[in-house]
Amino acid sequence: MTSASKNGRRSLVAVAGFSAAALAFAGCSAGQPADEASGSSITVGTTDKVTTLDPAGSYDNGSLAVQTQVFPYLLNTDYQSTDVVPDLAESAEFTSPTEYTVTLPEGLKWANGNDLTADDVKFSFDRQIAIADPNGASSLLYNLDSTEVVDDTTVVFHLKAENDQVFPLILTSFPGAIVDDEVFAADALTPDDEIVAANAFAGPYTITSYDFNTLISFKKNPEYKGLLAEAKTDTVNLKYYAESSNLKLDVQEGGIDVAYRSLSATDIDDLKGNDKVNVVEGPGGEIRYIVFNFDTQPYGAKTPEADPAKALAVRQAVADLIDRDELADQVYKGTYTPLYSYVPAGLAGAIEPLVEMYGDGSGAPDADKAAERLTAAGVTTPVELNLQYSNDHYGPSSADEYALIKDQLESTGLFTVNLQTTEWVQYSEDRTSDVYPAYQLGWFPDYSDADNYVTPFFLIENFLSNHYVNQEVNDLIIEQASTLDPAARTALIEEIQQKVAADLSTVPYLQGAQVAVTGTDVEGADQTLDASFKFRYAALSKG
Amino acid sequence: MRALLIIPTVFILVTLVFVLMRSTGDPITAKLGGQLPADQLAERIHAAGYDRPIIVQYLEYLGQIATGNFGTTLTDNRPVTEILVTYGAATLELAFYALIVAFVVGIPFGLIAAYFRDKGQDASLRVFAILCYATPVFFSGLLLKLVFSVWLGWLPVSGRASVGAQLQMELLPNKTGLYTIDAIMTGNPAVLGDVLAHAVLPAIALGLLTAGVFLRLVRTNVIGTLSTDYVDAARSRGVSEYRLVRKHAYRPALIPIITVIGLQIALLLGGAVLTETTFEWKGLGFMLSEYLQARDFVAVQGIVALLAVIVALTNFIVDIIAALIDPRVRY
Amino acid sequence: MSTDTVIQPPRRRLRDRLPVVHQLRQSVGLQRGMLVAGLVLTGLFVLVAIFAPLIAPFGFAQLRDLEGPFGSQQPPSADHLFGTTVGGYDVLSRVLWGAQTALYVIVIAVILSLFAGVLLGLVSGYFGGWLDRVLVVVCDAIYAFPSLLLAIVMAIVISGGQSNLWGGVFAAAISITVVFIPQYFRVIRAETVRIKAEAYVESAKVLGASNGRVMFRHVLRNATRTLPLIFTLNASEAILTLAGLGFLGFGIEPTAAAEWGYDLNKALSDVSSGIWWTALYPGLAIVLVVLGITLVGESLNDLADPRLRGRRRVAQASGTVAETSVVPGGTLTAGPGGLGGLEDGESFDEHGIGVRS
Amino acid sequence: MSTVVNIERLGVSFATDAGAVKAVDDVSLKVERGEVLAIVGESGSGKTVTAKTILGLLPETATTNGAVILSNKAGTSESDVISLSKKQLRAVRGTDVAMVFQEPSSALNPVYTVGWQIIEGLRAHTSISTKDARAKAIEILGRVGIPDPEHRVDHYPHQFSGGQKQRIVIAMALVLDPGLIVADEPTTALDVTVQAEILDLLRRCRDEFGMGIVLITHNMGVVADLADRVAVMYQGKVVEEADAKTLFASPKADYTKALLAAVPYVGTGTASAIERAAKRPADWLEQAPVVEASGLEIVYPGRFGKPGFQAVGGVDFVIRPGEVLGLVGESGSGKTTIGRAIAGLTKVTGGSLRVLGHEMNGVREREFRPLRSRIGFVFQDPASSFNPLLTIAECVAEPLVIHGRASNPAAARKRVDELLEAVQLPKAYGDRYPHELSGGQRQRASLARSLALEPELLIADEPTSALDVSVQARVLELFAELQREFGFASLFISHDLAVVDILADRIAVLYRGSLVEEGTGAEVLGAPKDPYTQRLLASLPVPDPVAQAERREELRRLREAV
Repeated sequence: MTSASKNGRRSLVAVAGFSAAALAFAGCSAGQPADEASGSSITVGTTDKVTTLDPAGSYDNGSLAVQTQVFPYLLNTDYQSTDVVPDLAESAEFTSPTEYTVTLPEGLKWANGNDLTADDVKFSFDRQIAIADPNGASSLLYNLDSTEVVDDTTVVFHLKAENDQVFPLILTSFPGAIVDDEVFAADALTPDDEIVAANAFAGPYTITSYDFNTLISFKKNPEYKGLLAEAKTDTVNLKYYAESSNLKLDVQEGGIDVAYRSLSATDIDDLKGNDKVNVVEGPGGEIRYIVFNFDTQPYGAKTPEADPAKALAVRQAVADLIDRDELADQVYKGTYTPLYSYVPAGLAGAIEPLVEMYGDGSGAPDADKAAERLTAAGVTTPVELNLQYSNDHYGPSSADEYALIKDQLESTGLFTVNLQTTEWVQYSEDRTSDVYPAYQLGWFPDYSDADNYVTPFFLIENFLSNHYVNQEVNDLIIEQASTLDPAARTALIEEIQQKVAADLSTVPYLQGAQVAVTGTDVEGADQTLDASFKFRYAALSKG
Repeated sequence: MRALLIIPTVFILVTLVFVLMRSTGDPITAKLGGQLPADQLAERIHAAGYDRPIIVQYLEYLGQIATGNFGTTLTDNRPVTEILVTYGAATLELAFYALIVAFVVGIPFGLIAAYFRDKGQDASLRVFAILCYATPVFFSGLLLKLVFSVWLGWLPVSGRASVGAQLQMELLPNKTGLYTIDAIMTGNPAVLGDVLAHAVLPAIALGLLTAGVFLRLVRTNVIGTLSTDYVDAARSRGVSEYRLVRKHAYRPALIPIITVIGLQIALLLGGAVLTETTFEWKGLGFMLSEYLQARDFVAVQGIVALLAVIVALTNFIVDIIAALIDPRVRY
Repeated sequence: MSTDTVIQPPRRRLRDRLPVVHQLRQSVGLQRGMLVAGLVLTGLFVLVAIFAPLIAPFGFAQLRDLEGPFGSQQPPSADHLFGTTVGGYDVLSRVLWGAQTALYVIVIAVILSLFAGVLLGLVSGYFGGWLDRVLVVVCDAIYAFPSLLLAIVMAIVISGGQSNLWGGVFAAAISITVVFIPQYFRVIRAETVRIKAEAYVESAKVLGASNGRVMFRHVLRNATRTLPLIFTLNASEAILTLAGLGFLGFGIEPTAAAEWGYDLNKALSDVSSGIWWTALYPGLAIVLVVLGITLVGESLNDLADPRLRGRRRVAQASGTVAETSVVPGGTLTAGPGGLGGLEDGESFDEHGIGVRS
Repeated sequence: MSTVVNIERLGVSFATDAGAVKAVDDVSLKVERGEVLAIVGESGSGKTVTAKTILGLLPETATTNGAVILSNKAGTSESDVISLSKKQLRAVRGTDVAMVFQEPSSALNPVYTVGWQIIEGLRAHTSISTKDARAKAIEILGRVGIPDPEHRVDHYPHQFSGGQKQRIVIAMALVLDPGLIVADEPTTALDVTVQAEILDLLRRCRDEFGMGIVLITHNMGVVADLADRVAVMYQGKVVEEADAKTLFASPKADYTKALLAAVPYVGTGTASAIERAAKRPADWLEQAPVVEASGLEIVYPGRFGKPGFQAVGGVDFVIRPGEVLGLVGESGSGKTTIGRAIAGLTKVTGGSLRVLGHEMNGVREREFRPLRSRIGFVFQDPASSFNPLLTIAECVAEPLVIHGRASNPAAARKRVDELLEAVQLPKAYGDRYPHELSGGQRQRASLARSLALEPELLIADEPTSALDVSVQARVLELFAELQREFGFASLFISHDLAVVDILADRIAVLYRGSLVEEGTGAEVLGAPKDPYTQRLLASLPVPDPVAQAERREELRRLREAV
């Protein structure tokens, strides 16, 4: 019999042996797995994903985060500032209502030694329009007619509409990246590996090793002559994560130096209490709001009991009842802050009309006021409201967020909310075909300016397609886009916000804060967390 | 011959997946649904041709496959063959380590359970097997991470290698994507140690799940063959009980066991989406769930076709091994 | 001359004929222990599922009560025995209501796959020929099919925008069903092929019975003797797949129904911040229920198979002598319920499904 | 001669689902060295349990008392098997006592070579080098008569015939040349011709190697052929023990007398066949035959290109109304295939087969169905010929319901009761389940079912071969009575000439798919012309040691002649 247990023991020994060997290796590896590259090195972790390096083929933040570090932009905003100033360019201004002239300094070089001239600029914009990739951002160049090269260092952009104040901002964002015409293809997307191999970079950093959506290694670019100060760290490694809890554990255990973008509220709340890491916050560009479909919402235009006044009263009652503080604290634990206007705090022209107009006047909910409004308009309560949200596109906490909103509306007895959710792709198709009377939506800015928070939403033909028609607001928006004088433009933007707040096409309620978690020995994160919403590695330093 | 079934199996699967994918939206809406107004979205969808009737798109896709062009993925613009190789390598490595654990734990303990039938050891091993099988892998993975990396700090939390190790492996000209082999090629033992350390927890989590299945399988089948006449005959000739289990009952019991083990291997090679997500092990399983959500038709079809080939090939190999074990099939 | 004395066998009491009770009295020693443990756990699960509305202190989507909101991630306390989740729900209520959802999914998934799988297996096994080969190829193909894709498709097609309880339950159930049908198909087909060669089926054919009559009156009832075992194994896989779908974000929407996999997914980030109770209890619930059901399934499998069944060691040379041995065919082989069992039937093999690993 | 094994007051009982059952009660037996003790009895008599106790091979659920004193090979020491520890028991098995099993095909491990399995026995007891072990294996294979042992030692079990497999099982028992061999129904699974060879081999073991043999069997012919002394067991007790000759000549216990009377003695049946022939009406020969086969061929299709297997190659025979044709042949002779072809269960591929005036070659089920009510079929295995989930009444009522003679089983119950009475089964059995009946009772019910529609033709495929001798005798009597009463024509298929002789008017002998001999019982058994028939007849053992000894000589002469 003993031989039987011997066999049993032999297999137990085998299992123990396997794990012991692994542990032994782990022991010696937990130290320095590899000799450190010369000079300082920082590792950043994120859960974003890159679509492609080629600026003509991407329109998402994951790709922009990498492109900002390695490609030159004609114009840019400095740390902690919102005004657009030349970056690669020497000067840039309207030389005529429809001509925007940009001059480049002499002798600019790509990291691979090729000359960086006006030809590169024209090439970059022409290919954006020529390729018009389904995932690309070519639609932002709606106002660009043609690009003309005057000489090696001067480029003139011929625009369709006059005095377009938005165009300079677009040059700082997605389609504004300048690429090397000797490496990139003119009429097709260039694969990432070719770009890295050709070292076609001219930003603060270049890419030395590229493992798609797993690990990217950046090296300081000595040729960089842009707006930002010289990069403080030689090597920056960017590590990609699938699960936010793994990102949190790595930054907490010191496996990585910086964690930026999409840690869950619980993670951040826990890390705030942990003295091994610093939690750094900055103004966020992301906003969350509820959209009302004017046709199908309660008392909507296309419903049997259509009545604009009652419909407005319903929207106003909802605006009265939403408790933004409770949402921000209980669900998002401070990673989102209450938002009382259409333009997020931190941008020029942002005011807070909803504070005085709805709720108790100081931002808190007011059940009685809502009840008054509804009875005044003759609305029988409780109002039946179908509210739709997406459970996967806007992060994991949407479900808890909307369960709380449903609770807030229903606890006053004024509403019975029928909460629904659908998988994202179907959600996007249904919302534009009038399936949902009221639904959740979010917004990531294309460029950090108030225009990007009104133009897409409140023109007659708009992104929401929720049948909100206000000619006056429509004209104001078009006017502000071409108003040269900043003060006059700001006044226009404030007026637009007042008017839409009265109509309540959407009810904004949360603004996302930018959060970065860094080791205690890392500085510069607070400097780059600004209204530009670009996390620039050049500002980071360690030790 | 089951080998010939590879073609119809793959064909059925790809068609099924093709129709289902096309009927649930398109990649453009998935990526830019929250950014572009409806008309621009419709314009781009029309330009990309996703609004054409499914039959037309299907015939076009078959044309591409026929010419060996598996196409490039729609959401990250990479050739399908490349993603199959890079993520397939990760899944292969995870499956390899998991199978080591599964074989080392599953088979011997199955034999012991069969030997000590209906005694204490048998009952405890059977409950252990059911627990391995019953615990969701992301739950057990989580507990393993908490105990071994967060509290004890012996092992890394997740991922396939630490940043430093990965960088060294990136420099290799002939990088295979199998980190263990790459680590050996770098010649730096610390890198190999790092890669192995990263593999321990996922291997145990996934390995135990499969070990639970192997253990119950071996136990039932060996007990089955233990009560056959030829084992009784051997017993009547004085062969020891232990040798009866290990030799006389084990080999004939292997025939039914091999077929199920083959299937388990195929499923492991198909990628374990839950384990891969829990441990940051970007393999076929994880990427399939990502591409599915992004409605990347081309990528999903490529992965499913590969899965089908893997399952069919494994069945084929299992037939050969069964023939090796069972002389009746061979002659 | 050993004449055939007329012996009146005891009419089998009804109590004996109930499937599980009969096995329970038959089992012995450790197998009885496992069967009892399994039955206790499964019984508990079913009871909790049925009486969830009464037992659970709060509704599954209740965020506040008279004294105000529960607050998120509160540790276990007097009024919240299992604490509260990140969304502010009461964990204990979610676990109890979750049992109800799990039971719905099991019942629907198994019923949908049971009929289709058994019928296909019966017809394919009985008639054989090209129909049989085609169905076998399709079944093998299904193994490689990502049931995750089906979960997404079903989540959209069925709920069609609504995410109520039934939409979610059916979506999960159907995506599990597709993988279960081949399992039922394979086992019933093997049983049909085996039974088709039995003498009583051939005698029915000789008598001129129609194919339909032979299939349903003779073959089907005998082929479905192994179903309780498959039913239990599929029930446990249904729960594990539901948890898998929940983990990947395709579970049922929290305000529509409580679902363990979904809660577990939400609780992952909690655990790494030291909040253990939100993950521990749903996880434990899944493990205990699957353990219970599988124990019952495994014990049923052992008891149905005489080779695996242990018997009470008889007291020293006791027992009535010759009376029963007159029945030729000997005392060793016969026993109530006939020889039956799985001796030669295909031993039920295990296949994991994609979403479970 | 010293005693090899001495069983004193042995008692064995088992735990079954229906409580404790005593299989062996107070049995005492002795076997001398070089002597064959046959233990004979019907199933359930406890003979196999007694044998297994000698090797301690009883399952855990068994408890034993009394003593089994086994002396070792050299006769130097003795040990009581029952009280041995597992380790000591192992040492005894193979060296002092070895066992030969009934089913040769399942007693050999399919996945190991025969050589390896023999060496296993050696390695379990002696530390012998593989080279010597292999040589010993080859030598022992040669001794048991396996041709070309050097190569065959590396072959696998499925590459041997039934007879050869049994020789290998015996070789495995002999390899350590034990003092005692326990042979449990060694020849039951074999064909008659092969059985004779195996009995010769066992005789050599006794004579050349001086071993004691305990022979377990229910076949009195085998006992007469090989046994020195006989012990008859019934319901767990030894009712009589005596040397072979006196037991057969003058049995004392009633049970033994009844057993010997029930054993069919080949040749005794021809008288009744002649008397039946006499009563035939004059124009009987001209009546249209019920079944007429001319050049009948049946080929089973091979799979994926493997050639088909020809089961029946060109057979001609005729069955006239009311006549019983006995179809005799060994396994693989095609007899069952012909039976199934007549019943429409197997496709006819060549020649012609007319059943009740209907051509079966290219038959379509729809046309043939109405004819089915005029054909009855009785299957071989009583255990599986009834649907376990239906009661006997429902099964017997099946033909009546199918052919519309009754709307449902309940309506047919009156007719069913009559049928049960006809086959001497009490009406009350109708409410029982098949597993609650004995083998014999089930076979009677099967007869009742086949006669429900008063068929003109009844096909019986080895109806009694799975039954005990005494039960078989009564079922055959019943069959004859029913045949006289209903007057159906019948094809009686069997491998046992003695059984066929009792019932058949004419006998047809099949060998590998072709008809080698046909004629009345007297012609075929009295003066067989074909050599195969002669060998078949000669190798069939008769329950009379004296007569059996002469027949053995005659068989040896035949073997030299061929």
